[in-house]
Amino acid sequence: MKGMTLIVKKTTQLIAGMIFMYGIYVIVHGHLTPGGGFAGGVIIAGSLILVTLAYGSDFLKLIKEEAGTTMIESLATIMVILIAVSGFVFGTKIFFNNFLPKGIVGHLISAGVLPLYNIFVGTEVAASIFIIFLSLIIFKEESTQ
Amino acid sequence: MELAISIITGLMIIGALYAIHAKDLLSSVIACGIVGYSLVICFLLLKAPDLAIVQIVVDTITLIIMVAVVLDSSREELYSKPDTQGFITTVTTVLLIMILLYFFIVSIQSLDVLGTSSLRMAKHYIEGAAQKTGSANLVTGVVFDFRGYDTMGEAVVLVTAVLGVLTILRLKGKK
Amino acid sequence: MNPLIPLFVVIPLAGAFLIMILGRFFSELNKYLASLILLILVVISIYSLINTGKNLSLYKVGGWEPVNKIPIGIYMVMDGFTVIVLCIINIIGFLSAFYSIAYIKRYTAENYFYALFCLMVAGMNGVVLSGDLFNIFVFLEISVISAYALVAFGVEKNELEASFKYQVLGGLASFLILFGIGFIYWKTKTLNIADIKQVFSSGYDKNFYLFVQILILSGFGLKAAIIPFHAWLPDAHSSAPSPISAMLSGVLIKAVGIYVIIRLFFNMFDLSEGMSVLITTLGTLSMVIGVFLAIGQWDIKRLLAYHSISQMGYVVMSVGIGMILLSRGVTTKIATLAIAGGIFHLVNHAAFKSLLFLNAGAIEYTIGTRNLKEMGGLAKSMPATSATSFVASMSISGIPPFNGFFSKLIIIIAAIMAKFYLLAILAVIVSIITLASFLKFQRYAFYNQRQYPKEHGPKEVPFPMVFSMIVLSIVCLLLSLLAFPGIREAFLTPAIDVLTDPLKYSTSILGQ
Amino acid sequence: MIAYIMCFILFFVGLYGVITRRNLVKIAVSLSIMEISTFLFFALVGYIDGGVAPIVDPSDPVKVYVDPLPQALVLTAIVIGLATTAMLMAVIIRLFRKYGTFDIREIKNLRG
Repeated sequence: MKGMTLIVKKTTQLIAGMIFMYGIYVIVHGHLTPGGGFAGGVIIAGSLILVTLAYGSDFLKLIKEEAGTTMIESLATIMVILIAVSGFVFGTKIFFNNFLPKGIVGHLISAGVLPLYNIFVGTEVAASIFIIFLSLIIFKEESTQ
Repeated sequence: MELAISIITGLMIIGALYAIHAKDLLSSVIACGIVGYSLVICFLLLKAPDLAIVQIVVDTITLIIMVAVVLDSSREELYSKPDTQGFITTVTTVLLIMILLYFFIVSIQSLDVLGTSSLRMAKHYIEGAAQKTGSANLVTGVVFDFRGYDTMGEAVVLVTAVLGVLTILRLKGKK
Repeated sequence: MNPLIPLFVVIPLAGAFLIMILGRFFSELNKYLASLILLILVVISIYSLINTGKNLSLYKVGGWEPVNKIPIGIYMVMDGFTVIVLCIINIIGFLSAFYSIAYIKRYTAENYFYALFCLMVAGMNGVVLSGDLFNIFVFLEISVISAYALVAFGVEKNELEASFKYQVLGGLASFLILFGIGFIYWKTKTLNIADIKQVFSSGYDKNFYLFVQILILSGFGLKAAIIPFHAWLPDAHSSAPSPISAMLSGVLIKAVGIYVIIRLFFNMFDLSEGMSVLITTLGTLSMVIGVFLAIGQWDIKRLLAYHSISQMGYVVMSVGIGMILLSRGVTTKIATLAIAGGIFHLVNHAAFKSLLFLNAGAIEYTIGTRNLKEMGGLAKSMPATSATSFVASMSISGIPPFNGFFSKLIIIIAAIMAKFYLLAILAVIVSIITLASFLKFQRYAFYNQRQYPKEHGPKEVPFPMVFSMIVLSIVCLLLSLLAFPGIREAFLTPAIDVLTDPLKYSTSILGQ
Repeated sequence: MIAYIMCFILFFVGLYGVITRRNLVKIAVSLSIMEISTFLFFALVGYIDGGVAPIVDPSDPVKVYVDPLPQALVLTAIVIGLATTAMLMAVIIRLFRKYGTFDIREIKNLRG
């Protein structure tokens, strides 16, 4: 897949980073403002997709590696399960227990494990969606060869 | 409120009908995307900002994937000359839908009208939720704490879909 | 709070991700890891089968205690019926995974296969254990999405087409179910099955109730491939790799279809005679039409797939008879017998139908075709496959002393005692046609004479495949013991008690 | 009630598309329309007149909030819908490469 024109590339350079930062903001403030792991994760994936579309996949030199691509999101999901199980082990022996101290409502560091869930779910969602998109592109390139 | 929602839904129905009948697949896909974007307005009117954010980004991604697939293959809608089998299918479907719609209208008469919902399970999510979960955003509180198990399932669904897409898009199945 | 319950979901999920991560570095590890994980699950499920008995154990995820007797968290419930289905899922899952060690070598990307396999098992365990409507939906999606991918695992024309059909009909079913859940939430404002029963017991509108029941029945009926909704089943089950066909046919349509229908219609809705008659009719139709569609098939796996529809028809019909009797409020004893027959047949069908699919896979593995006309004389060269498939064929057609005979006998006796003579006669006729169909299978596959080229002659399949088939055939023989008094009371009766007593489930959950 | 009825009509428009269309992409589009109507239905069920979005402001308590539970359910369902759509599109592009057409009448290796 070829990239787009210079104007598009320059604009993308300016915008993509900001979109990425906004995604992180949405994830981190998930327990205070609307949004959260899912919304933020999809926004991050969107910024990555934007870069890919603007610069084209030739730029990225994509090669399909058999099992490598699912590494990050497997790790992130296993972290979610680990937090769930850690509630099981450290907390009151209950699966999915919110065992950390709750803090003060409205502060950034509050709500126990919720921000951690948000972060890991966000990572997982971003990785998953980007992989779905990439695998479609890679398939297109491989099958046209 | 109800009127506004109804008007937007009516527009969505028109968009959906266009999406189903369009001659060009690209316009069909984009019409479907527009229906999705109208849903965002409905969510905002219904006081669901979380849903609005998620829907607007997810709809964009879906649109990108669909457009990528359509542009990659063929944009032409199939040429279909009116045949009896298709006509019979259409008529039966429309009749079935009429019957179901009537049945639906009859069956919802006893339920709460829009805006007068009383709470049972969710009452305890709202009362003292900030103390129970420590989260100011009640939806996040519900999603990750009261129903965290569902959310884990949902994350797993996404991983499953990724694995499925990677599986389906292998070039060679057998060695 | 029974700490074992979440393990059924957590172990296979963690296993799937471990396979994805470790499989990258150790390419040989994944297959044994998958079998090991499922073996652990088998041990836990048999342990819980022995321990549960008549108790109903509960797990409140997140530790959210009910407020004013209204549950606010998600509940996981384990009772007599659940453990039986859990045992089926995990035992068949283990044997299929072990069988795959040899079978799936011919495909690429084994990592994905085993990871998706574990996810499918996790999804089914989650559906079976869940006590919450929306949670059932989420885990159902996990299991069916992995099933869509596994059906298309060969990525050839047939596989993709079958997967597409399955996805469209499955998607339709999912939205019907979701709409049904929305309706129930609209009325009751709760999602817990026991609590919904509680709310409905204080009165409801009849039209609304009927509409919801029809939405739920058509949604889960599509997943279970009951007859007007069966279009995807023969394609999907015949195109998938054989261990997956065994899982789909032996377990998936039961765990996400029949089990949920039985659970919701007995424990969440009030039984009504109209709905029971509808369910019985659908079951009878599946039973009869399925077997007639199966007669003309020459592709082994398609033939088996149509027989799946027919045999599930037996289960639904028998449970439906029980529902009719219970809704009339008389003769509870016969109702108990009919439901027992249905559940017993469900267990038996899981055993013999997965065995048959594994046999079909072994034949395909050896001679590379599924067409009955192109095979023959395999009895000499493949003794283990031949013997085990004989056991399975006799079981499915209801020949004593194999397990299928006893369950069909119970179903027929129950139908006669309930004065549904027509249904009893139909059951007998369908059983005879099944026998004829499987005699055809036996004769063409194993006993006809046929010359194969010398150097590519058929040989017995590798050890993991033989092991799985032999274990399943022993299970087929052992399951007939369930019909006898003493053993029946220990395993089947608790399952039936949960279903027949309309208020027991909800009161014992809300009481804890 | 009219909003619910419109929402249900949207659902049926999707159902009509799934049953009558012969184009694979049109079927996928119809399924996603059904999905959208389901989400709208859940959001309607959770709405309360005069309620505010379910975000607690510690400085200004005691208000009527709309029901957060259906919103949480839709949040889950949206992502599940994305997953199913992605799978469906993957199969569709694969089928197109095999057959060279989107016509479901020509994709019938399996009788059935």
